[in-house]
Amino acid sequence: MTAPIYTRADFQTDQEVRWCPGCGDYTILASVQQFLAGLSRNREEFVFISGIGCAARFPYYVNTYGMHSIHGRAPAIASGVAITRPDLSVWVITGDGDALSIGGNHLIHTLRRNVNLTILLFNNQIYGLTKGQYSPTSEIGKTTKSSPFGSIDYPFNPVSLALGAEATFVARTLDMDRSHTQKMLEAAYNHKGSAFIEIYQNCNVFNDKAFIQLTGKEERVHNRIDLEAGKPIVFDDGAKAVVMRGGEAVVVDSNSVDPKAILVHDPTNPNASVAFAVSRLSHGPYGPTPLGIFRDVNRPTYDSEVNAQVAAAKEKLGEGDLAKLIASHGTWTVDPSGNGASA
Amino acid sequence: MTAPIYTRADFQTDQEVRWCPGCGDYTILASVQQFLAGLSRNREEFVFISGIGCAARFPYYVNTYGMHSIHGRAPAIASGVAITRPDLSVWVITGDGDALSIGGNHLIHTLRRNVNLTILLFNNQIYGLTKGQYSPTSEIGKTTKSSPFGSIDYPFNPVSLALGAEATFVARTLDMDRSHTQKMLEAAYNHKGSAFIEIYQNCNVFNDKAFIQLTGKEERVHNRIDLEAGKPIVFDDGAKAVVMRGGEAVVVDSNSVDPKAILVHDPTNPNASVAFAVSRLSHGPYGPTPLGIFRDVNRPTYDSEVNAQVAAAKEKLGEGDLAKLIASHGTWTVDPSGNGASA
Amino acid sequence: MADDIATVDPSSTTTEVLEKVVIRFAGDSGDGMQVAGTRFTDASALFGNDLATLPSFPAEIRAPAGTLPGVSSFQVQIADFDILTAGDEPDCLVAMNPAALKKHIEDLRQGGTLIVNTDTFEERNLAKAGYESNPLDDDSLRGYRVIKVPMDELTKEAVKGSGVSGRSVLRSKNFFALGLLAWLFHRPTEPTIDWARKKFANKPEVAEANVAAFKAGYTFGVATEATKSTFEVKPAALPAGTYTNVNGNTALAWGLIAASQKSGLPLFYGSYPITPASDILHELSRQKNFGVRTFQAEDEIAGVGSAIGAAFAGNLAVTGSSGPGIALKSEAISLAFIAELPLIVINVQRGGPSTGLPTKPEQSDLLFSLYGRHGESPVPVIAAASPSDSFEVAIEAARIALTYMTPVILLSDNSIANGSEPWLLPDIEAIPNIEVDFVKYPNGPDGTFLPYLRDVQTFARPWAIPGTPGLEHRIGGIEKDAITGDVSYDPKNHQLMTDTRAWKVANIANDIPDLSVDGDEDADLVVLGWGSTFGAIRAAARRARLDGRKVATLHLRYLNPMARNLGEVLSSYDKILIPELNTGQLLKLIRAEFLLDAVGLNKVAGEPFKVSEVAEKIMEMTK
Amino acid sequence: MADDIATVDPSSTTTEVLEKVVIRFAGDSGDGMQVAGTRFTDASALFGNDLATLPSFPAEIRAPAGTLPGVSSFQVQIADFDILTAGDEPDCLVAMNPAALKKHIEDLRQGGTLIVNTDTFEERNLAKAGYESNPLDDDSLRGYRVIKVPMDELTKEAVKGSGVSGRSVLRSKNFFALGLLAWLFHRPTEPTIDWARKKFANKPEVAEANVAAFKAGYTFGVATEATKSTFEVKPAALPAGTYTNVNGNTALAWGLIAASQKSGLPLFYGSYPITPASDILHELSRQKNFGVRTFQAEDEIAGVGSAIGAAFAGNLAVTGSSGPGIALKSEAISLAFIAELPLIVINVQRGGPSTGLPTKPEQSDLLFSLYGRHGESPVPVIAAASPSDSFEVAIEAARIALTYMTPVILLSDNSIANGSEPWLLPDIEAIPNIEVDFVKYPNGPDGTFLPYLRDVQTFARPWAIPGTPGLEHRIGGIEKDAITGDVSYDPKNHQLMTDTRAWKVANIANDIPDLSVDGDEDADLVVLGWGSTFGAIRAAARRARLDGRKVATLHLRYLNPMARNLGEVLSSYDKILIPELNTGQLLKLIRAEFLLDAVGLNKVAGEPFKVSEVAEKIMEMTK
Ligand SMILES: Cc1ncc(C[n+]2csc(CCOP(=O)(O)OP(=O)(O)O)c2C)c(N)n1
Ligand SMILES: Cc1ncc(C[n+]2csc(CCOP(=O)(O)OP(=O)(O)O)c2C)c(N)n1
Ligand code: SF4
Ligand code: SF4
Ligand SMILES: [Mg+2]
Ligand SMILES: [Mg+2]
Repeated sequence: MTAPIYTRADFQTDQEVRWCPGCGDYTILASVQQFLAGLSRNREEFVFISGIGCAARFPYYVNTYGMHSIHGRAPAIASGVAITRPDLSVWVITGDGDALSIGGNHLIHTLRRNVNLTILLFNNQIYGLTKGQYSPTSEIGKTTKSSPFGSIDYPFNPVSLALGAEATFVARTLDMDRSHTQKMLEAAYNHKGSAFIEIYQNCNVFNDKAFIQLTGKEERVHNRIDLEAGKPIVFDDGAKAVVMRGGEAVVVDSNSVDPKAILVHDPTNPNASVAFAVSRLSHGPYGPTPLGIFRDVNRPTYDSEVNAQVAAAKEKLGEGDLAKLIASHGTWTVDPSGNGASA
Repeated sequence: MTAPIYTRADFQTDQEVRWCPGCGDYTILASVQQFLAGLSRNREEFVFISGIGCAARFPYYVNTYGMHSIHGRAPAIASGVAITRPDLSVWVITGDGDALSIGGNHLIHTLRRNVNLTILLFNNQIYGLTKGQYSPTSEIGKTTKSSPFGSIDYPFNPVSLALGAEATFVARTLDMDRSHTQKMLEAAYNHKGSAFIEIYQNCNVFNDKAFIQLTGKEERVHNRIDLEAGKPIVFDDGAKAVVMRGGEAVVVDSNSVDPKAILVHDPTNPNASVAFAVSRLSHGPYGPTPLGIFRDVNRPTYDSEVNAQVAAAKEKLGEGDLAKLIASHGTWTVDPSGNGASA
Repeated sequence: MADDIATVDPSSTTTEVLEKVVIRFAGDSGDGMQVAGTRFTDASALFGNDLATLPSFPAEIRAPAGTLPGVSSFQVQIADFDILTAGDEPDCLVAMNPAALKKHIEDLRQGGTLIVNTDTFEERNLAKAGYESNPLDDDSLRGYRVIKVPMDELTKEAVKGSGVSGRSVLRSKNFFALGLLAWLFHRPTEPTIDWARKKFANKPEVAEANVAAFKAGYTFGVATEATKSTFEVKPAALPAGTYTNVNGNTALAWGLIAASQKSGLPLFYGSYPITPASDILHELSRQKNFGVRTFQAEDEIAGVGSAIGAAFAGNLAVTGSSGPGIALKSEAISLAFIAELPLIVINVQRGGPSTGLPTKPEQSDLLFSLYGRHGESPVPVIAAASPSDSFEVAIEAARIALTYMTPVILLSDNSIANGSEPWLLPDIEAIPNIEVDFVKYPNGPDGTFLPYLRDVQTFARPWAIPGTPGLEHRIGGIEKDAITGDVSYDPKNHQLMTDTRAWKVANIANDIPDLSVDGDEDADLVVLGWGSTFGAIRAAARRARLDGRKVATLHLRYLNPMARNLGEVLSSYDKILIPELNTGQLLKLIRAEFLLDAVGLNKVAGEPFKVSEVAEKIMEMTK
Repeated sequence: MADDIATVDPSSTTTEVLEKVVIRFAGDSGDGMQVAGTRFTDASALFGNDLATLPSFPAEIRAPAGTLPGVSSFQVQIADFDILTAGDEPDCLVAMNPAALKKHIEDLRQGGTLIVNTDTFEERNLAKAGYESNPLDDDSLRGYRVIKVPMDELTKEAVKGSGVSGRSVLRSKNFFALGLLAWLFHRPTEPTIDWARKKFANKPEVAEANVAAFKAGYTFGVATEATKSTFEVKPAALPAGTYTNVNGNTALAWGLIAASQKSGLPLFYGSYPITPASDILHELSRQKNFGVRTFQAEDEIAGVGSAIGAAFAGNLAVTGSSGPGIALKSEAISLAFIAELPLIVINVQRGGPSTGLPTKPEQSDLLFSLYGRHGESPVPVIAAASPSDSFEVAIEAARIALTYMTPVILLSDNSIANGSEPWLLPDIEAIPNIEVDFVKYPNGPDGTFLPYLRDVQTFARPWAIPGTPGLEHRIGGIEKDAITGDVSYDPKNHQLMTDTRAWKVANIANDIPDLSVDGDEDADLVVLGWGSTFGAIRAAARRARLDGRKVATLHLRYLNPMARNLGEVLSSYDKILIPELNTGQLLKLIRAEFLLDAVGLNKVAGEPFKVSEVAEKIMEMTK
């Protein structure tokens, strides 16, 4: 069988896409469809599982298997798919409310278990679908419908949280930057185990321009820190650099330091400390903010370990024999005469 | 009014303590009671909220206000107490299953919000109450009732997780070491906001000697890394030291490094990166393991911010007037004649 | 007449006086139909009509402009008598684009008035709506009085000079429509103009654009004599007093605040956003000067959990959600029940199961409210009958929770939550206080505190809050000894406690009013309802009576326990009809309890009953 | 006679032959009473008695030795005929310490045999148990046949030389007691000795200590002629075949494996530990060579969530828990229901509400199973009647789930889960296959796949699993179009889908057997039961019949839908009695459905019915 040749259209469905005009979700959808098409992998081998939220409508628009499930539970549902069907490519589509608020627990457990699936978190720093309440990534002081006097909830840094939860692959990208998004998708796809990508996504209706520091023509050069494996971390057209100082990552003027002192990015570092330090460079997209792959390390995946135990048990004990199993706790026999019994 | 003078007995109840003989919970109970007695703070101002588990029976034995609630939800319930009653001292008692498995989400959200309460996580790396299944802190390969072929779940490092969740106070202590426990309790008590203490607790029935590296007469000198604010991190009778290297904390022979290179512990560092790096020195109590306060920084507490908004609103708008409120969306009047109406 | 709008020239246009009229605004989500509807409603309210509204939003997300799923609508019935519903079918439909027309034209009554914005009927929009030919050109609108208006054009013209430009210009077209309707239905114009000026006080150019469009719409009516006759609906003969127009979520929030004031307890609301309950959170979070503390939790479990903590700590504790979220709270409600803590759990019902129809009303959570917990936990349940009733029901829920130390489930639904009606403002002073006595002193021998030593009247256990010296005690979810409150696994004690809890709740029946029948006491048929079907049932019974039928109606506010005289009252009728927006849930309860062969009228279509649907069934049963 | 145990000297001790006897072992948690009970049971099973067991653990944690909460007990009834319960009151009680005596003595029937370990009756233990004076010395045990044995002493003596020393020595005293009982009840000794040697194969000194203690106990009986007469219960006349002694959780787990084999689908079990359901997880996690994949999830929601994912992916997907955990699964079950995915949800019921009585049986989750979800979601519900019945019920749950593409709730309870009975091993070959056809090809026009195009017989929607080319499709929790499966907010479609789902489930009634009455068809009274009350009801009816009463019994395995002929059968009796371990839940359903004035016998005490309790009620109603 030759590998199928797809175009983006093959991954579109007949459903009308129902996001607000201008929503960043459109761009992400296009990036994902294009990426999938480029894989030349049979369409039926993909499964997209989402929770609830604007982002979570995503599976309706991708012509693969999919489930638009319930709020926050997509990682758990996807785990059931991934564990039992290692032949499939399993994707979770979620929002900042879906993944980090109600679904926070499933997220961190899926990451620590390293179940073989990819999680795309569309972070628009707001609850879109329920029409604009602050989310666990909204900034302090944000006034929304449910925080008319300003939010007082200190936000998560999703990358730090994922690293603290023992994630093996953690990346961040931007809706608007389709080529960067596709690079992240590719790395995630090639990663064995749980891959977590935070995608900054503009909600032009309830939280417009939240990412302007990274998308604005003026601003982006100054603020976008591109992490590239094996390369020193510099940005702002080379004017700024990141160095490690006393265990912290700090931004300095490039010409104020020895070029060798500049931190060379290594996502494969088994120790997550540096990745964590790099994640602390920003707490939200309000200044210099790293994009790219923070961490990409290998650890046995949950599904392969489960299935290895099954295989080992079969190997050792042979295929289960039910008649033997039910007799395994000791039996006795009543003979046909009716009331004798022997051990 | 003079401060009350208490002894430990004042914090004991008439309930028979129902843990297995030899359980580490007894020691923790004694430490907490003794600590509370020493505070000379009115007994009625303490509230202990627990979930479900062996550890969670704790409130029955402490003569203060208390609730033995449901599995995993204690941080949420305690938040309701702490937010509405800043006059109280609120404590959460939880286990590794209660806090990190079913209750993981409430834990991380309570920490990021910095609600003013103290969480004592009794980590025995096992589900005690349900008679011995592996927990989210059990080591890989552990055989238990639910993992007869060995656990394949990569465990959390509770300290790393808490740091990734933006905790402002994170510490670790050991059931057996009552004086260390009390030091941690004191620091947590004095911390404004959420204080998280992981307490290694021996379950002698289902997971005996899990902490032997830290408690065994032979082993403990080599493995116990005491973190003390302002002091270089050395252990093993001074033979070993911790240094930061390329953003990672590593253990070295003390005499192999310049004493000035040894990491001086600073829990008040606003940047959590170093604390995180230190937390990565161990992943479970299987070798050199830091005990003490990893992080202790100030951030506005959730309850004070909520109450400040209430106070500010009252200040600005005066005490709410209900008659005005219900008329605030525009009214019209029907006059007594019955069918006239005027705006 | 406000400002400089020309008055209707009485000579050229006749005026029909109507008792009631139903108007539906329909357009794209971006067309401002909810605003138009609300403005029309408020103007009518101020004018003195009785009225009821039924907004309907697109399902979830702003669908692309011009599509069917993107249509948003708002229906209002105005009348010169006290009406009970927003009406079955519109007499007048405003369709701002082809999709709105397509979606709603079927509902317009034959001969009704249709106002269309012709400018949007071009190929792309027609295609998006699924029209193969332009319905304005073919014969399909025969049978309606069609008023074709190039609203885009006229609005653009009107707002010239207001300072608004570009894409924003067309934002005012809802005001154009509103102006035209003001003319058509003889509405006062000041309230709308005033509102626009106030609302957009710091965007004066927007205010002026809206006012200009509004006037243009009005003038368009006058100038073109758009119809042969205009319509007038006189003010209703309502009881004297001051009124406001209120929706259910707002009334519920205000009722909670009232309960807080009347009980002297600070209000705590722990919740997680969900349609259609979120607006309660929004409203309460604004009322901080009433001492209200709102907590947007990480999920529904934390929402109810925080409320349980707040209850333990001595607050008026409330949590709220809709079906999916209530399901998640189930375990914790069970804790509140066994711990006997006062707690209000609001369920604004929507279409189920699962995510179901999130923006549609349904009454399918009744049995779920009664039985949706493991173990024997008969939590009291009460339901609001209408938007304004929500205010009273909230206070009543608080009274029961606080008096009996129990969680109470309060049921509303999407049509109550977002629907509105005139509300005769209550005299705040006259609302009775809710007595709450925190225990202050030991109640047991030797200065001990017995947390389960019950009140002899209410069977409530004492409420001792942290901070009270000498009453330190522990509660929890394991069964407790009936006297000491210590953990108890004793079989007899469990039986006793199970019975006691059930009895405590059943006993609330002695503290709620007997039911009284509305309508014909000597009827053969009684129609029994609960919740938002109230209006449709009463209106249907009225209609049947006009037709000479005898029919009685009964409405339940209390679903658990039910009024003491319910069985007796029901037994006195030959036939019992129970209309519900579910498959027959109250029906099951009534049949099981009284062994009466009641029949159901059931609808699960994400829509309220039409009056005609209930009336027809009544006719059938009273033949 | 195994090894070297002296045989009973027939001359000195008489043997009473009994039809049945009830024995209860009681001691401290550390005394090994569960092991003793299980060994006694297994020996009796191998001997050929019919039997039933009822273990009872201390509530939660190992309480300090010697206290009342620390008492653990195990009751077994053995008989020479087919019995149905573990018996109401013991004929023989073994009390290893004062606390055990205190807790259980009330239950011992007058004249019954009491075996006490006198060595533990010293001051400290007496005080812990709350005895003011030593009951062995005062008059309080009059009325029982008391056998006083210094078991600690004798055990120590016996195990000398076994290699076991120190504190471990006394661990063997349960074997001493067991030996004494083997003598007293003429049990075969080999099975116990063999078991000990096998079990402790790699701790031979422990094995030998246990064997030595066992023999010592036996010899003690022989030597001291501890009682005037010993007892014999002959083998029961059971149907021919091979038997094992099985508890409910194990049988349930094996039934799931059987269903997996019979359907050809791999078994997936997603669960979170909780008493008394955890043992299902434990058992399944051991059976990996059957292709079973178990997933210990982070909580119950993830447990059911993972199972839903596994169902979507084509597995036989199962989740299990007890009340508090089932409550948490409610929202997700609702998703499985609307998405129409096959899923088994096991609820091993325990005492509620909230944490309640975690180690006690109760049937209070029936209405919760039927109505414990928001929206209209009538999930099928079936219940096991006994430990061995759990095997069949598990297969049946799978059959319904897979055939009808629906979640199914399977109810068990703590007494079934941990109780055991002899089970005639089924012929595996004879168990029918469960047909599962994954769709392979498009079923719609133009090669499209219509995920809701239903089977005309079962009304099940097609199951197309990921990996199947051409059938890519999306499902979810929002209402779906009846044909295309696209999201639909259409009112008529929602009505249709609500009705269709209800009808699909109701239609299962055509695929389950009619009920047949047990007992007197011409009786006036029928006793209707479900779940674990099966044995007590049948036994009570038997007892009543011995007393000359006519009584019929009916047992429901299917709670939703119920057997088609249920109404008819029930109507043919004058009186209907429904005994339940709740406040009357099936009772409500029957009354609502059939308007029959059934009455309940209800008990919520964390204990199964005594046969006498049900029999008494039957007597009263058949007077
Ligand atoms: C159990 C449950 N709780 C609450 C909701 C309501 N709800 C739906 S989506 C959502 C949050 C959406 O935010 P996010 O995940 O950030 O997605 P976005 O809409 O911003 O893409 C909420 C609260 C629900 N559907 N189910
Ligand atoms: C909702 C719910 N799920 C599961 C349980 C069962 N359960 C009780 S405690 C526990 C885990 C206890 O482990 P941990 O928190 O580590 O406490 P420990 O007993 O070890 O102190 C579980 C699974 C429960 N009571 N409620
Ligand atoms: S509300 Fe925001 S996130 Fe949702 S579709 Fe609209 S723009 Fe996108
Ligand atoms: S089971 Fe373990 S944790 Fe629980 S009381 Fe016993 S020793 Fe302690
Ligand atoms: Mg969002
Ligand atoms: Mg534990």
